[in-house]
Amino acid sequence: MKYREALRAALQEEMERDATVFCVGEGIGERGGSYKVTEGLLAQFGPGRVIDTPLSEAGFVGLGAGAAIAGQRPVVEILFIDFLLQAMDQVVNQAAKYRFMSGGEGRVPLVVRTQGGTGNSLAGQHSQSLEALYYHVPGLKVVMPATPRDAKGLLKSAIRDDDPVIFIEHKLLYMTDGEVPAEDYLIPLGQADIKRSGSDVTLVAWSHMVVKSLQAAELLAAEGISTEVIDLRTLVPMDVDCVLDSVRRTGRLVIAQEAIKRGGVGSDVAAIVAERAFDHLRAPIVRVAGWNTTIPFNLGLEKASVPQVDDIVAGVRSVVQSGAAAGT
Amino acid sequence: MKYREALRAALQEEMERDATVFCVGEGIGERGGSYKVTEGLLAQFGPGRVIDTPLSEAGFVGLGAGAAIAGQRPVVEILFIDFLLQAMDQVVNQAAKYRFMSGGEGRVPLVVRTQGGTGNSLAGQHSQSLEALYYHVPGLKVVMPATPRDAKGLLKSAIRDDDPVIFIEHKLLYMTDGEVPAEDYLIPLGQADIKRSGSDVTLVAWSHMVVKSLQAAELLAAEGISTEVIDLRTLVPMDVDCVLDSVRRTGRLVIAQEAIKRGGVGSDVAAIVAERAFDHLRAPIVRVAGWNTTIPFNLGLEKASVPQVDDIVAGVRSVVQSGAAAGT
Amino acid sequence: MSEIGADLLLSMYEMTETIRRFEQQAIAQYRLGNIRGYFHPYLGEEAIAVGAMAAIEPDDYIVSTHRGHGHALAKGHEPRRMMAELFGKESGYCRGRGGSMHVASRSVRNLGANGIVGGGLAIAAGAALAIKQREGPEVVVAFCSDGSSANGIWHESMNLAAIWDLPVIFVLENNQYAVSTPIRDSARVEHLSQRAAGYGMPGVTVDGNDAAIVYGAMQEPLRRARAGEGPSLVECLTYRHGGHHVNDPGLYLPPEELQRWKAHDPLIVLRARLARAGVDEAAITLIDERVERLIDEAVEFATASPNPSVEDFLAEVATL
Amino acid sequence: MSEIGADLLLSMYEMTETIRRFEQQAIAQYRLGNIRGYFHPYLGEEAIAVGAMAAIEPDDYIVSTHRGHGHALAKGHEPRRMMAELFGKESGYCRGRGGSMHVASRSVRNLGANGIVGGGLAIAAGAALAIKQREGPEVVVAFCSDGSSANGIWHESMNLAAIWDLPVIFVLENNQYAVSTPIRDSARVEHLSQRAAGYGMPGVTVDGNDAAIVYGAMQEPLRRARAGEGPSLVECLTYRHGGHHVNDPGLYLPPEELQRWKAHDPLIVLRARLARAGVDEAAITLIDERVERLIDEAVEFATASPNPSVEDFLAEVATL
Ligand SMILES: Cc1ncc(C[n+]2csc(CCOP(=O)(O)OP(=O)(O)O)c2C)c(N)n1
Ligand SMILES: Cc1ncc(C[n+]2csc(CCOP(=O)(O)OP(=O)(O)O)c2C)c(N)n1
Ligand SMILES: [Mg+2]
Ligand SMILES: [Mg+2]
Repeated sequence: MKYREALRAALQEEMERDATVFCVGEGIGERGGSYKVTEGLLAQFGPGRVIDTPLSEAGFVGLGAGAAIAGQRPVVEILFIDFLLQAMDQVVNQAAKYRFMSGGEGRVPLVVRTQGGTGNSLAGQHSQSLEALYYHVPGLKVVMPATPRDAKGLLKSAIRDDDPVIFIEHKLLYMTDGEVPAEDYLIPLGQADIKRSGSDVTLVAWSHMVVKSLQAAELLAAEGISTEVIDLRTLVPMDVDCVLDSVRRTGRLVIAQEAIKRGGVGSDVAAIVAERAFDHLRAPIVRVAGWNTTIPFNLGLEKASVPQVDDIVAGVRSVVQSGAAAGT
Repeated sequence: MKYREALRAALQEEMERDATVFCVGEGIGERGGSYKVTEGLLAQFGPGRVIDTPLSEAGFVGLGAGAAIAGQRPVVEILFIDFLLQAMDQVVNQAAKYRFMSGGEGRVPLVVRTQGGTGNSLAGQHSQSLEALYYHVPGLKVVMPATPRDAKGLLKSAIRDDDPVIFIEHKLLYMTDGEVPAEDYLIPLGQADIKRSGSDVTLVAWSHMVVKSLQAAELLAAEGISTEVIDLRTLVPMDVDCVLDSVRRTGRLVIAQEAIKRGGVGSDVAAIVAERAFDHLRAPIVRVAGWNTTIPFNLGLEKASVPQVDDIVAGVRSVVQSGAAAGT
Repeated sequence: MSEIGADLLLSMYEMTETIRRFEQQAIAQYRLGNIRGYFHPYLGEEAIAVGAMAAIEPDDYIVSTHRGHGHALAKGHEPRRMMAELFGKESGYCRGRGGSMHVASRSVRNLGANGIVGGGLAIAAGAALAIKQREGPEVVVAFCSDGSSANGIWHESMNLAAIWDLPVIFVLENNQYAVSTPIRDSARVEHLSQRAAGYGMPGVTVDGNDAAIVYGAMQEPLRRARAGEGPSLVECLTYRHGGHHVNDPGLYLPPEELQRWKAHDPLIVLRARLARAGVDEAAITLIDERVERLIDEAVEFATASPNPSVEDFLAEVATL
Repeated sequence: MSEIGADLLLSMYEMTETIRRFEQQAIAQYRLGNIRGYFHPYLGEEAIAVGAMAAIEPDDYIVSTHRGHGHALAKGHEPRRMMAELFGKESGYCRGRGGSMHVASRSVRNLGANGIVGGGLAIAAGAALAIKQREGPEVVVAFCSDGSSANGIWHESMNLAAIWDLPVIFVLENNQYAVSTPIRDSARVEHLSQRAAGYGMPGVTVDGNDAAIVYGAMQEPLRRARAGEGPSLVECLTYRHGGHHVNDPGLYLPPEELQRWKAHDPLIVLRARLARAGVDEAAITLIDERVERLIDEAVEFATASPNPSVEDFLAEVATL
């Protein structure tokens, strides 16, 4: 099943199960959304639950929050995570804080589905990886699935969660294929997944970088380097124990992230490990991450601006070498 | 001179020097702004250069960007950094990217002055420390002065800079006093300042945390711990060398930050050091930071939600102890 | 307005007096240092909350503003737990975590005050959408301010409500200033209600200091909303009795303007209506005394209530 | 419109034909894989850019939209460097870093296309403020779309321009759809120009497929703006000749509607005007041939130009 079909199946199942679940966004009805995730839902659930909106990102994200507070379970689609910046006040000041500021009484079971990342020459305002912005905001959960199976199971959990969830897809993943269980299943928020076991080095990634990291691990294996690839899957809550356990075994950590390095989530992973598994570290922690630049339009420059498989391979190699020198 | 007077002096001098500099924001004219930074400027420069706005944060930040592109040097005041979220799209998608996306031809000499932080029981939407959000965005510079002297010298540099600068003050600093040189001076963006020298441990802070860190260092000195306090002053560009040099000398790093720990700028400082000065580290890197919570209204809870001097002291003590155990 | 009977006038009077006294006593507590942070008094604007709330049902929702004590009280919040919240106490509506700008309660269907001007508008539209999806009979009353009308979220929320025929009534409290900035410097239109036409919804401008007029102005919007005909904008003209918040002396308010509006105080207007309806002074005095006791008791309750426990807070936070 | 002479009609025709052929050729290059990313053709809407730009001076500024090739060409961008930008080449206006949605150039005072719908509106107001502060004679023409009118930034920008009498003219290109969503589902008002009244500025709705009418509609707004009397809104009705972008077949456009508008093609309208003005076919053929060469040469230039150097890019980035 394709990633986008898995997302669609999650929406469909949850909408069938729970009449309070509905979808709202630009062109998600008849047109089925820009990435065709919501295709067919209008026909099945009607215009009262699959709602096309004007270009009012702040308005309909806030509307989602209001509907959620009033008992519904909205799934708001924002075409590009870049546009979610227009709704930043609604996300951060309203949805994220409502539960706490109401003394715990109010709940905001809102899901904002959106997508980010490079890959299609869409230039600076349609290619950003902005998860770090939401990661820093108390009250939000942040989910970034890399496979069809995870996408389905996590979206269902996100919809059932009583807190606002920023659910970030990647434009290069929609057409990827993967096994999805036939039976009904959930993947709980907050569980990382070891996508490949290894013993020499821990490689942490999420979203599309998991795909590249697995390719890198394959190449590294050919060189005799055994790489453990951890897919965080949810950034908030983060499965810190999974990462710490792995680093305690391997003694080395590389983080692969598409977002720019400065202030990215990878820095947090590095900081957590430098704080809590310091004594197990045998090498510097390396972040393989995007350059400090607006994403360029030209395809060659775009590719150069974010990590490719080779960059990850080089990053892992560097810690294995330096670790060998320093540690053993 | 008080911090707010130093800011005012910077604005006044730059407006006198350069007719393209102007101020725009809510109630900055007759009323002199909520924190009285712009007091008197209307009388001196008139309503054409000291402009009161309606509550249109996105609109007048974007307007500032447009005026900057067209050759002016606007200083936009946003009452609370919390409200700047309404203008996030204008800051991130417009102002920050314009230079790059125009192939380098367009420049956006825009300063957004705003303030953040806890301390006055203003609750969740008026107390945030959000520098990490801007820190992660290519194309922006981020400045957070802790003293009147730095505030003046850095604001003048920010105004003369050709790129957009997010200039973040702290509500508890406006009334603080400090020496300010009589003569005209600039402090370049990108230079940290060692506010106190020390040899046992490096303590990195910025904005109001510098005040608390210096108090902590004083207490620690009484215990025989020599703490070097580095005030980053500008987060972007960051004076990484200053931090690395210090850590190479002390072997220990603590970061004190008011913002919540998860995804804060402190994580980046930790990650940079874990990557580039790993071999000099004698102890885990500790981040003393805000709890993962919306800022509460109640004063006791508010205080508990962000690091106090004691927390910094405890953080430093922990690395000195653990470093002693592990390293020597 | 002839259809408004003495009973309704009396109950509106009682609520107006309740808000008035609550604000006055809370300000006194602020001066004593028992209340901190931002406090935007509703003094002088009570007729809007009172008139609007008299017109709606308990199951209807409201969203409130940064100047929200009056909305909350009129919607049915207990003064004691309101006061406790302003004190930052555990017994407050938000357990001391929200304070003046964030008072909310499911029990009375107040979706919340807001520290962001205009911050509740899209939430109101969303709650109205929820009602529509559930085919409920309720409406949402979205209180908002003249200042909010310059903000993008005002525009987007009005428009979304209009295109989807959502059961929401935008009650715009035009007190003619945003802090010190007069609305005439922020909008080049005589009445903000004229903007309603741009969204294809009805808009009216009424005297917001007369609770009976506000009550009357709500009737057609309520009928429309409940009939599925969509939103309306009701602009209520009013004036603050002082500065923007309790620490603002409000010296920029022209003294004659302020005096003119003080002479048209919601309490004065209601008392005149009561007199015309033949209600005697004794009934009013009885109410005044009851309200006085209620608010005094609220202050006592707030004073006696404990602060939230720091340990509990940190334990909660650790699990977030 | 009788005052429009044959010369102006001919130059407007030449620019319309230039845009038309540029888009057609660029789409052909897209199909060949030489252009990538989002490409929103201006086909069918050329009369707006052409008419508006004919009315202004070279020193006036514009801001453009995601559908911005027509604005850029009409404002004076060279087709060759435009085409090179679409190809992502170093010789393009943005050195291949911006692409279709970000074309900008100081040389012709185009403040830029935008990938964010409505993203240029506040920038336009800001440039107009700069002009006002410098007491310059220029104006800013802010092109925007029907979809943008639902966005908060549209509201805030219109209002700020209005209250400060900024020299800006909002030219709203109402092509009646935002991708597949008809404007009637996004706004409950007959003409979007009616919203201008809410800001206290004049608003008109005109035929946006007739360059002469657009040209005429700009005159009073320009006079006002240059006289310091403030902004205006000019809504131009038009229609796309196809899908939203080159990969959208646009099947949701009702065929009769599309046919009706295609029959009212800006080129057809201008040719009819030229015929009425007595201009003979030969003059038009001459123009067509010149334009054909110009655009062919643009494609050649773009094709021959080198890609940006990755090393240079990484070196630049490292210093940012
Ligand atoms: C988006 C936003 N901008 C600015 C502020 C700061 N602020 C709080 S109240 C206020 C004035 C509001 O005036 P108005 O909206 O008319 O409401 P009023 O205080 O008159 O009831 C301002 C500027 C805010 N809270 N939110
Ligand atoms: C703020 C924002 N929301 C959504 C989009 C995605 N998007 C790009 S063009 C478009 C439709 C725009 O329609 P309209 O504004 O009428 O302009 P047109 O394409 O018809 O010229 C959408 C939804 C965007 N670019 N920016
Ligand atoms: Mg007001
Ligand atoms: Mg359109």
